[in-house]
Amino acid sequence: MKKYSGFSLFKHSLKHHEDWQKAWRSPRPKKSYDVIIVGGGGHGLATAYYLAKEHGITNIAVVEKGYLGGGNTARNTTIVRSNYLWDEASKLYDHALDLWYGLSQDLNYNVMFSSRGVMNLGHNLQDMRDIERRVNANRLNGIDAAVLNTQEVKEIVPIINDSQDIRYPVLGASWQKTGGVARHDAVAWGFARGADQLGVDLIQQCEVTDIVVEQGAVTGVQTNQGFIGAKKVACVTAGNSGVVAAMAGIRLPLESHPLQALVSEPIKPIIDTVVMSNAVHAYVSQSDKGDLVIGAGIDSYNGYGQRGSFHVVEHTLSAICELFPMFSRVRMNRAWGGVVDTCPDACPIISKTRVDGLYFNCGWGTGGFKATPGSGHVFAHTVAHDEPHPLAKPFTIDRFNTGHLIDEHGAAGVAH
Amino acid sequence: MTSLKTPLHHITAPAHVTNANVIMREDPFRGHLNLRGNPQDEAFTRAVAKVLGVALPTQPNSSAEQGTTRIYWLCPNEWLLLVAADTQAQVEADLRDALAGQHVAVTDQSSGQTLVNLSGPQVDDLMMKSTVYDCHPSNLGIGKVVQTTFAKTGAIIHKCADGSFDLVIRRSFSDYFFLWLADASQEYGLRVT
Amino acid sequence: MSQHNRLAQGGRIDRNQPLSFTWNGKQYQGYQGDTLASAMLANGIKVVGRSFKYSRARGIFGHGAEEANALMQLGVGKETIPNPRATQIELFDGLTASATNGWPNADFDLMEWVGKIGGKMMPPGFYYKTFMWPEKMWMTYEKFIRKAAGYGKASLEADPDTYDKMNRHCDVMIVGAGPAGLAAALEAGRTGKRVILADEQNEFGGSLLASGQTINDQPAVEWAEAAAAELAAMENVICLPRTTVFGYYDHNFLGALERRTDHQGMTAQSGTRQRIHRIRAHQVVLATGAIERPLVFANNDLPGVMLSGSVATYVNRYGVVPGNRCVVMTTNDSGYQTALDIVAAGRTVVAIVDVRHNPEGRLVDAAREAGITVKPGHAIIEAKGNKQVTDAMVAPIDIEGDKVTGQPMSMSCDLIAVAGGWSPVVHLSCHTGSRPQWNDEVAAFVPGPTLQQQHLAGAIDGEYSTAGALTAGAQMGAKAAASEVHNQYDCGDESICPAQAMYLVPHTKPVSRAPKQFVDFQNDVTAAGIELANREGFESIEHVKRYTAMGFGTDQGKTGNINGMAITAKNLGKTIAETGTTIFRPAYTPVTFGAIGGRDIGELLDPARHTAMHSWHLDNGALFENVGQWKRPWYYPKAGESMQQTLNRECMAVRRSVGMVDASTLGKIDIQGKDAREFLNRVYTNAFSKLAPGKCRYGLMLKEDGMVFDDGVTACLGDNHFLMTTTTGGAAGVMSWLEMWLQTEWPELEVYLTSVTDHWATCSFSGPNARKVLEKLCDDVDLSAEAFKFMDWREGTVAGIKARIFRISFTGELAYEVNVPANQGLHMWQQIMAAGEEFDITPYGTETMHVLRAEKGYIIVGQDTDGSLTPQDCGMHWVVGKNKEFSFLGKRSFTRPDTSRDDRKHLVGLKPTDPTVVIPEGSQIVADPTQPIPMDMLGHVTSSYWSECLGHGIALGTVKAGHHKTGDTVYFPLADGRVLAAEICSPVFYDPKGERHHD
Amino acid sequence: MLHIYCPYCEEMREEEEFSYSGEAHIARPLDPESLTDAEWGDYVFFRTNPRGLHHEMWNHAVGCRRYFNVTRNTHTYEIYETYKMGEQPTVTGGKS
Ligand SMILES: Cc1cc2nc3c(=O)[nH]c(=O)nc-3n(C[C@H](O)[C@H](O)[C@H](O)COP(=O)(O)OP(=O)(O)OC[C@H]3O[C@@H](n4cnc5c(N)ncnc54)[C@H](O)[C@@H]3O)c2cc1C
Ligand SMILES: NC(=O)c1ccc[n+]([C@@H]2O[C@H](COP(=O)([O-])OP(=O)(O)OC[C@H]3O[C@@H](n4cnc5c(N)ncnc54)[C@H](O)[C@@H]3O)[C@@H](O)[C@H]2O)c1
Ligand SMILES: Cc1cc2nc3c(=O)[nH]c(=O)nc-3n(C[C@H](O)[C@H](O)[C@H](O)COP(=O)(O)O)c2cc1C
Ligand SMILES: [Zn+2]
Repeated sequence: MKKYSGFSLFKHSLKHHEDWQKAWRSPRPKKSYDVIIVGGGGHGLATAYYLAKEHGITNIAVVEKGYLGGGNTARNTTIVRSNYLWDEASKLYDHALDLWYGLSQDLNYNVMFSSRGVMNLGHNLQDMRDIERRVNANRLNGIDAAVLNTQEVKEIVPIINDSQDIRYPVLGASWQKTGGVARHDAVAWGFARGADQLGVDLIQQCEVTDIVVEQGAVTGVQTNQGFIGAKKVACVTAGNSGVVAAMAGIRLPLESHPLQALVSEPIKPIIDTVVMSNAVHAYVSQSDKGDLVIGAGIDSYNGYGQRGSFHVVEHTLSAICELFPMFSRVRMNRAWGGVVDTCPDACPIISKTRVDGLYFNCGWGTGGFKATPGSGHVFAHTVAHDEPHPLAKPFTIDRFNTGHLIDEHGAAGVAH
Repeated sequence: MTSLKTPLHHITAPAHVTNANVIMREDPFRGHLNLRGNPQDEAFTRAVAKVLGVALPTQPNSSAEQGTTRIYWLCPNEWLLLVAADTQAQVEADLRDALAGQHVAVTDQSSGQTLVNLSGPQVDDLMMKSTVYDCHPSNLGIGKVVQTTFAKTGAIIHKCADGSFDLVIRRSFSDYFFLWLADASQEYGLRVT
Repeated sequence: MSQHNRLAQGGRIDRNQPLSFTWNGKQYQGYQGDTLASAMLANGIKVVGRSFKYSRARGIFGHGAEEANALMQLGVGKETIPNPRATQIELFDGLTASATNGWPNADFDLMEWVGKIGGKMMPPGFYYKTFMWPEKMWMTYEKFIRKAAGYGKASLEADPDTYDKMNRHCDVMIVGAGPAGLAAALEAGRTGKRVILADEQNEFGGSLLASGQTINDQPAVEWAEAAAAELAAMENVICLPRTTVFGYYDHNFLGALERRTDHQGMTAQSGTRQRIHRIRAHQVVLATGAIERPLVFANNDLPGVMLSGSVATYVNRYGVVPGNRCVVMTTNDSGYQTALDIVAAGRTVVAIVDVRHNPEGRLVDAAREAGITVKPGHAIIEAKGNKQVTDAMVAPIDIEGDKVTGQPMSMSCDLIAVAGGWSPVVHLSCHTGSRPQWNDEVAAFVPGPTLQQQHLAGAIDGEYSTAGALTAGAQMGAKAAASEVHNQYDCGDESICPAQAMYLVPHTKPVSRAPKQFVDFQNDVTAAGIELANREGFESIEHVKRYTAMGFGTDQGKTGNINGMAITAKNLGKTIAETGTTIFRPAYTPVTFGAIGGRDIGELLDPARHTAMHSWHLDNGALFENVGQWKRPWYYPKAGESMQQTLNRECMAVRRSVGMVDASTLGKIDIQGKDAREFLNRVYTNAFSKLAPGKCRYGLMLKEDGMVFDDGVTACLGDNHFLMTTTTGGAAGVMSWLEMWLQTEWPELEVYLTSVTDHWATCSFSGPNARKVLEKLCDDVDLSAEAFKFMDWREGTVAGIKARIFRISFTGELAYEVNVPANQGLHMWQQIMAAGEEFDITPYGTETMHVLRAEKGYIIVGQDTDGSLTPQDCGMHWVVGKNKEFSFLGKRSFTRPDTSRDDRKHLVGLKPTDPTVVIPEGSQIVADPTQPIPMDMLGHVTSSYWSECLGHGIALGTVKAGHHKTGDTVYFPLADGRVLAAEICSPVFYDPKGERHHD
Repeated sequence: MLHIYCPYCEEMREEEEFSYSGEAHIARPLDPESLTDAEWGDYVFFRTNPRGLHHEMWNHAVGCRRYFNVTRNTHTYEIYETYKMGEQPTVTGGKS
């Protein structure tokens, strides 16, 4: 595989770009693999990459029912941060944040990770208490975090409505300077190319229709391209996890809901950081192309339709216009939805199951993009060693029986 | 009684509007009683009819009226009784007497909500701005009562015989209600009587 | 400059109403009825913008929603709007517009050279392959990339306009008022059914407005005018011109944006600028027509290359001929009509270049008769020119349209009209998840199966004749209205010669080496770019879209997508049907954020709930705190007081004499029925079996996970009658929680719940003098400590008003809560204030309430708890019934391994070592402040205040195994570097024996 | 934007009037104390979450305040039926 660089671009331009190689092969599935990863989203591809890179397991297939990175990876607002409340969660996400730095170089693929800072606004006294609490916890965990007052918010985001007379005035914010956004597709493609390079078979348009279990152990998967055998099957299917788990007779503590996002038409740079507000429900950043990327709320009902209801978008845009009155004349170009796998404690499940050789990595819900490299990294360890990575230990599925939940709701709301 | 204040007592009505196409009138201090009981139970319906002088409407979204008493169907076992001002305590006591021993509930809501009438040539447009419910006469006929949204709050909406709307709104939302109303009716002209 | 491209007559413009406008700082004239685009073309303006990657000059290409190039910066200052299309801006007097890109300007753009030289280095996805070293530099590269990207600029000031919404309901919703939509509306309208007809253009008629055809022997335009007038006169039909249906949502719900004043000026002079109609329809007729497809050839982006139908529209509808010498390239008969229209306008058609080898029939004959050169089996393989077309390179091609078969010849021209076929406007039909289907017969995607009550009529369904559109419209209109067809239509001879499907026009050079052949103008996506994406393994059409950005623009690929899909299909050796489309999503065309937000901004963002005493609080200088939707007095500062001074004064008033708080916001639920006690036993942790009338009891409510979720006092009003109070913020949640259990699990329980929060106003006054105050106002209740005990309640007359008096205390002092119907709340409040005057009764707000309760160690659910604490964690074992028969909600969760641990986080009191210190709320608690980061945290401070009466700071917090650590010192490392310390103690700081409130 | 028939109000109402209340027909165990932790955890947290036919509870929150059941396709959002509390669905399985 040829290295990407400015120089290679130049060389290829002399040859009219006629000689570029495939970023990844499109192989036919083999009869069997050591590990099959179900789901070619960012997390599944990262899992494959780290399995191959760090655990020497290269006889791997990633089977994806659609196109690589076409699930929630394709449709998220790309916010990356690690300032979660509880030790367990913040350590996991911070591990991921560490990997974001240097990821482009590691993958030789520019994932455009832009550490432009992430701000979570507080609008009432309890918001501010929660922010103080979370920021203090982050700080003592070694995570970059600060509390901002209204003036400091205004300095970083001059266009914000800082009037104190409005219905829910901005009282302050938490601020993680090291957070930011990344180019979601590039993340999937970078991991895909990296995994392919290490020998992983990426099989698209291949839907797993059954998980074959014999005597309590997994033996492979049935797909629309036939049976594929495997010693281990690792499911990273986000919103479809409940459906996939059911194939193995397992129920999960998940509900799949529509979560919508939208973009404006591209405009010249106007907002240089990520602004989030749980209380009035609005999230906004500006992509490198210029569109304002805005996250809406979650639809209350279960839904796999990759679309949600209009009133959710209305609610979000009234909040956006309240926070940024100048955006009122900007126009919505496109809105879409994903299917998020919400977990009762708003934390992921990274776990073995009662079926030998069957693993699940799911429940990232509204906020797993930021974890992509970290999630793949710890999950690869879990799959390779049949033993949770230390950072993943608190996230096993039996916490719902023991009661050891890690409740990120209080502090994170919709945890983008 | 001077000690009484309706939820809307302090609103400042827009200055005299010559061309008011929406008219708001509060019907203050009506007695509002919430009644619960089993409509399949004749003992219940009979007793209630006796006290109120009119049978409970049991059709969904319907109402009944008799003199100053009006009954709104709210759900299969719940009704709102609108009775003349200052009679709610008596009606409540009478109902309790008549229904003694039955599984019922009577709850005074007279201060928790108020009755507002909206009328005028453009009241239909105003309603279209304000509620997701279809208030067209073909859907909300005379006498029909629905509980639905009103802007970001809720309301009980009753279509009156004269084409106007009676709304029951909750006290704590009444300032918001009026803010909305004033705003939404700006292009039509609003008069408060 | 004069309007040198304007025809002397014809078109739907009013030459008696000249309008002036400014483009890039220069003044021009147009007429009433123009779009900005038609006025610009009339004035001969060629370059209207620059492309965003290669900075290529771009001109107006279409005439409506499909326009990809003519993005404007409309207006200036706070009125400015980024990116509207000139083709959809109705001209008004004084309009100002400028180009969104180009430096120093769009006509003369230095960036062009960057594009020309660097363009070769910028194939799709080039940024993924570079800008990686050194790592730190990315943020700098990104800054430049961001600057170069984007089109218009958003204003930096608040929008001066407002927007509103209407909720509409109808039997039949018709989208599009071309022949199909009008015919549908006429049928549906005459049935008396409720009909809405919306079209995004300023007047109804659709393609008829630019047509020279006849309908039932009447000129098409006149027929359209008559139809529109007939519909306008029908009371049951709502006509919405200038209204774009931007989204089709589930269960036949549609969103439509009506532009109410945009045609008059930048802002609305009165009323709202735009309105969203939220439409719920029983039946929907989609009559959205079709968009013309361009052909992909070299340099096809040069200004002067336009859609053929758009050229015809400019000629016929706006009286503008965008050029003098035109070459038409067509794959079907429609190019001939355009050529005829141009000739009729007195301009030259150099040739009709028809990719078909044997075109024949009505229109072909007509063209030949008009003396137009027809070049069958030819194509324009390349346009030449610099900033505008000067020549078309025309070459013979093979019958499949794959190869150039002879020498290209050059035709001098200033206009190239391309007619590549039609793409039905399937967008709306796809919004609810339906996928379009390829129809070979019309070589286009048409709407696929759907679950919606949806009907298709006209060009959207591949029916491209006017009579066909009218007939289909009539059929569908009648069908949607459950009626029979009434009107018949005849449009004369519309026979056509079959079209040839063609997407990418071959060149003498391979795609990778030919001059750029543009597919998507806005994102500079070329055929070579798509080829490269395919070559690199991006095979799914969705990957092609994402790698090349095809269809990502503000036009969402209305003209480019199908060509891109066809090119992909060919590269991969698949059919277009197999390749499929990307997904169409709302919005059909961009929708103003402000319109979607509607009036729900400012004060109307969220209802502010007020108590009956709100006006008093305002009059008395209260500052307010948002608690849920409620506005609660936070504190009542007097002139010159700091917040702390106010709190000290308010707290001491309660501790020393008497103070009053408005507690009306607490949720109140009236519970009646013979099983009310049993019900309470099930939903609360403690027992209510024995609570006698006249008594009150505090209760804790849990979710099934065993965690505290609400608390409050419940009073027994009668044997089968209780009044429950909830937290202010939790009221609605508790109510639906309780209703859920009653209705779904325990319907056998005879219990009725009614929310009475709004009915009762609550004046809660406490302090050693509370009884004296009450005594002044109430003489029908024995208020003595023996007769009216703590946690009792009585009915009595207070200030002449029948009231419920509860002797409960959240302050630790002797306290009464007087509940009266809210109509009398203000009066009661005033009477108590008056009666308390001699005791200096002091109104206090939520902040003082919090201090006072914290001094007593009472929790605030949601502040001291966060959904992760059990009653035991809160040190509230005393409120958990051990022997209740029914396993109350949440109980089973206590015995799970984690919940039953003895070293969970416990809620404790914290007494600062330095008494003058108030530990910041939210501080984290550690045992060893010298530990390096990451530190082991024990818990955090949930509440913390200065206690004026105790003379030191106090705090509550959670501490790991805190209940076993009383007396230990713990530390609080603050952000500013300070480390505070405190001793773990009982959370009850004040009057631990509870003597004061029992008094 | 769902349009839901309330079986108590006996008419179609807009989605904004309702609140969603999760999977239907999950009976609370009669004797929670006798359950294992796993069984209890299953009742509290674990859901079927199907793609396709789903029986679910809704509350006509701004209307009659009644809870009721809906059989809905979570993929197409088609509603097959709504039925009152205590009633059983007539549309089961098969559809997806
Ligand atoms: C609108 C929206 C906004 C969001 N915003 C943010 C944000 O700002 N920050 C953040 O951190 N997170 C955010 N998220 C969440 C984030 O997108 C996800 O948590 C994350 O992308 C999940 O990645 P994944 O790889 O696990 O899942 P996916 O990308 O969904 O990948 C799962 C893959 O599994 C495949 N699959 C499913 N079933 C099968 C089967 N039977 N056989 C084969 N393949 C199958 C799917 O096709 C899919 O490609 C957002 C999500 C949404 C929807
Ligand atoms: N010569 C040809 O080959 C050819 C091809 C296609 C169409 N046509 C002509 O077009 C006509 C077809 O009639 P028709 O009625 O199907 O289409 P039409 O194009 O006449 O009308 C469609 C209308 O729908 C409106 N519209 C589209 N999307 C909308 C939206 N989302 N919201 C609101 N309005 C929207 C458009 O503004 C337009 O006015 C016939 O007269 C036919 O001759 C000719
Ligand atoms: C961060 C981000 C930015 C996006 N920007 C655009 C955009 O500028 N234009 C556009 O058409 N779509 C944009 N999209 C949306 C995609 O077109 C698409 O809707 C989304 O990936 C979901 O896929 P689907 O609509 O094909 O289901 C963006 C998506 C994301 C996640
Ligand atoms: Zn109902």
